[in-house]
Amino acid sequence: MNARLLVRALRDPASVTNCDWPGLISAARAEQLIGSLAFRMESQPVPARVASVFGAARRDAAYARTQALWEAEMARRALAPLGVPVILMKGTAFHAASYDACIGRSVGDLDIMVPRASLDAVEAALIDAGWERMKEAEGYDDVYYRRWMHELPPLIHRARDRMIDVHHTILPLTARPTPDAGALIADSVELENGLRILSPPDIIVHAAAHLLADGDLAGGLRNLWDIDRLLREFAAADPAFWDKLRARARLHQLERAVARALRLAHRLYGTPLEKRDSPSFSIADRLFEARILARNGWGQEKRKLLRFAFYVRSHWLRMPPLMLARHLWTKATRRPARS
Amino acid sequence: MRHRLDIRIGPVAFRIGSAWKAPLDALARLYASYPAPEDGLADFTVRLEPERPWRRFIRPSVAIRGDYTLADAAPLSLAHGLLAAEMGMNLQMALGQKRYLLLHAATVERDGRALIMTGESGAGKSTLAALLGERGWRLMGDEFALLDMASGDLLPFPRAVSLKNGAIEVMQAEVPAERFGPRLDGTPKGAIRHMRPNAEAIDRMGEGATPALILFPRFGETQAVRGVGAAEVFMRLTQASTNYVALGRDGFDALNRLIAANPALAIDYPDTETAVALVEDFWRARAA
Amino acid sequence: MASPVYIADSGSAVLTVALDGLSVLFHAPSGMTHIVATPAPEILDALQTGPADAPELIRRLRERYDFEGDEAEGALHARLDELEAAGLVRRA
Amino acid sequence: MSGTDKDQAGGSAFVPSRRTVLVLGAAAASTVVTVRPALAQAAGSVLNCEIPVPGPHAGGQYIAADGNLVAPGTPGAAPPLGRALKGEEVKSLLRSGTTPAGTDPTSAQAYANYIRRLQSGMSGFTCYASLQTRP
Repeated sequence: MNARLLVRALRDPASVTNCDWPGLISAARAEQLIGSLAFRMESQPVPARVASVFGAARRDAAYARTQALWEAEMARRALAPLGVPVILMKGTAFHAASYDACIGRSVGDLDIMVPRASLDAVEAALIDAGWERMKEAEGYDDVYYRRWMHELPPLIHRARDRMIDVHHTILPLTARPTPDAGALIADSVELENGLRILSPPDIIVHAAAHLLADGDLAGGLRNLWDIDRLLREFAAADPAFWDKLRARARLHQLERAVARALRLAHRLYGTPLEKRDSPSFSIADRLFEARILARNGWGQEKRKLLRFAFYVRSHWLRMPPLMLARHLWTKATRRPARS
Repeated sequence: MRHRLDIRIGPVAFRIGSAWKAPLDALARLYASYPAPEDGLADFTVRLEPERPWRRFIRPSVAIRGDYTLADAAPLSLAHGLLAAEMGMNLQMALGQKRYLLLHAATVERDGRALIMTGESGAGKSTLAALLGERGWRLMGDEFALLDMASGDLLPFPRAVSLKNGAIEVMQAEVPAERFGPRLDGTPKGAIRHMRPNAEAIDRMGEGATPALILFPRFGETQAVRGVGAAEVFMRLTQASTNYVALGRDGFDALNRLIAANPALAIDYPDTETAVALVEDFWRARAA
Repeated sequence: MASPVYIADSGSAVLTVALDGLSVLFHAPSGMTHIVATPAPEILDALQTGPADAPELIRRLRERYDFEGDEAEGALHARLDELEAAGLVRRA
Repeated sequence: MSGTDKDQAGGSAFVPSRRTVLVLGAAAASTVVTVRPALAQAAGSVLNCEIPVPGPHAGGQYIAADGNLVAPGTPGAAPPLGRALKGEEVKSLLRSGTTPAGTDPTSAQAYANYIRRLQSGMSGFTCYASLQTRP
């Protein structure tokens, strides 16, 4: 599993000198960590061809940053007349705040959070400014999103081909923990341009929720890398950070997800934790670790069964059993989907 | 992956993995005289793998994947595995190349100066470049031109030329049989046969050239020539580039330098011989 | 509705190259390249003096140019909408 | 950089030396064209692609003449094609109206309009974009 080599290179760049370079590069590309790796390795002596791959990745990361911040700016312009708080989330937030986690960080969609009461107005304003509903979100999926999800069906900008996800909280409404959306917004921090980001502890809580209480752990290595970088920066800046994090995790009913995220980050990336957090690694933790590392040096996904188990888990987490059954039934009785 | 082959084309090194041996054997024959990448290093990885695990044996179909993969790519039959490998390498270039400004263009060189030919698929640039490559020009590439943004030079990417349908006969009349790959009939693009560039193109694949002339050839029309204005050249070249937008300011500056320094002509031509004659005329005029 | 006031990025954010009648702009904040025809560059230039609404812009442009046609303000609004959609101008 | 650099100054490059007539243009005309990533065009030459009609998320919906998804059984709408169209089939359908094998001309028209309305992120979009001719 070359995901291990990738983890080692990120954690301790000087330790990789004579390694399976193509395997490292392919694993990093597949996990969307090539930009982060390229910056980590910037001052290491590497073969010329590898150096040029990393150089190109750094250039590409600069473009990703420009693009992410520009999408945020265009959303800001579209939503400014509404006067509602607009909170940047995930990668775009790290770039907007210039956190260490943004170094080399790729960004896919623009994720924002707004108060639930403003969702309709926000959607209308975005559509007015050139975003469109995606056709595939029509029908069942659209109803599902609007009733049960923590976000609107994704919109896509017709000229720039970039997607925006508009959230009103950080977990689906059907999930068992219920984060305090009002507190997330109330404690958010304003940036110079008027856009906002979550408070540092809430950023960690959201990252942990996204990694462990929502999806199927796809992209887990990158999410954990974010968490590692953020924790190091936040803990160094604020001696009371760990207490605040504990309090926020409790408030949002996400203590277990946060604790596991911390253990995994510590295990993989050596993230320094507070003394009181004893990172004893359980058997369940080992399964998470194995899933997160299920990538080989050709960039292929490995451990198909484990991947599938986590896929099923992601649905289980999101929905009460009866609803899950209905959801799977609706999906299964459609025309068989081509992949 | 079960099988592996490394290939270097110009400045770019590929690692190609495959679930089957046959496509890589065919690829190794086609690229027989190319240098191997240093120490097994690679810029890009290509994977030829079954679409589903059982499709390795039952009606084998080759999915084209790699560091960069397109969601809509359809698999090819195993009989077309060589084409799949070629497409896989092209795909990495189209999606992943960020070191050079990549133009979807054919280039040939003479006396250190390069001629760039670009146009939509089927415009005949590939055949024209291949033919010029046998007639006193050095073939730098039939598909991708790599513009070094710092120096303004073009770097060669002399992959095996992909000849389609009628172009196969044209080149068979010109080039010894040992430089051809197998003829692949019934591919999604019709009949395809790959042709290895000549020894000079391969021996000098580390050597760049300064651009001198930009042509927009179009095959199958009555002969016509017109000058192309700078704004149109700019538009056409950005459309011919997969990575222009991602290169930001450097790409903008490099493209403007290229356009400012080079005349551009659109040529319609009824047959390849006419085009070769036209190119020679323009080249003489440009040199004078 | 009051006439909106428009702002353009400072000249240093936009690189302009004139190519036979058209201009290509590299807009650094977005990383995007726009190919623009007259009067777009003239409008962007007129906004360099400072933010302006449509009547003010027309005044500034009249200082330098003669206009063809009488529906100046309607046409100017259409141009401003395009520039706004491209992100080259924004509302104050 | 100085503001007087003739080639690359955002500011003064457009100050005319004599009074010129400025055409503000018709309200409908467009004066801004943005360069978009051209991944698609070049991908066309490197890729063998296909477009599911409709995509996997349509869930049995029919396709109206204008290409929109409608409820199954809607009169005048075409049923899902049940297979993906190959790039070459799509090309000849869009360019010359050639009906793909196993479809009637009315359905083919609906399929063509569905494909024309594909958006980025949807199944088949990259393939569709790669088949576009250049202006």
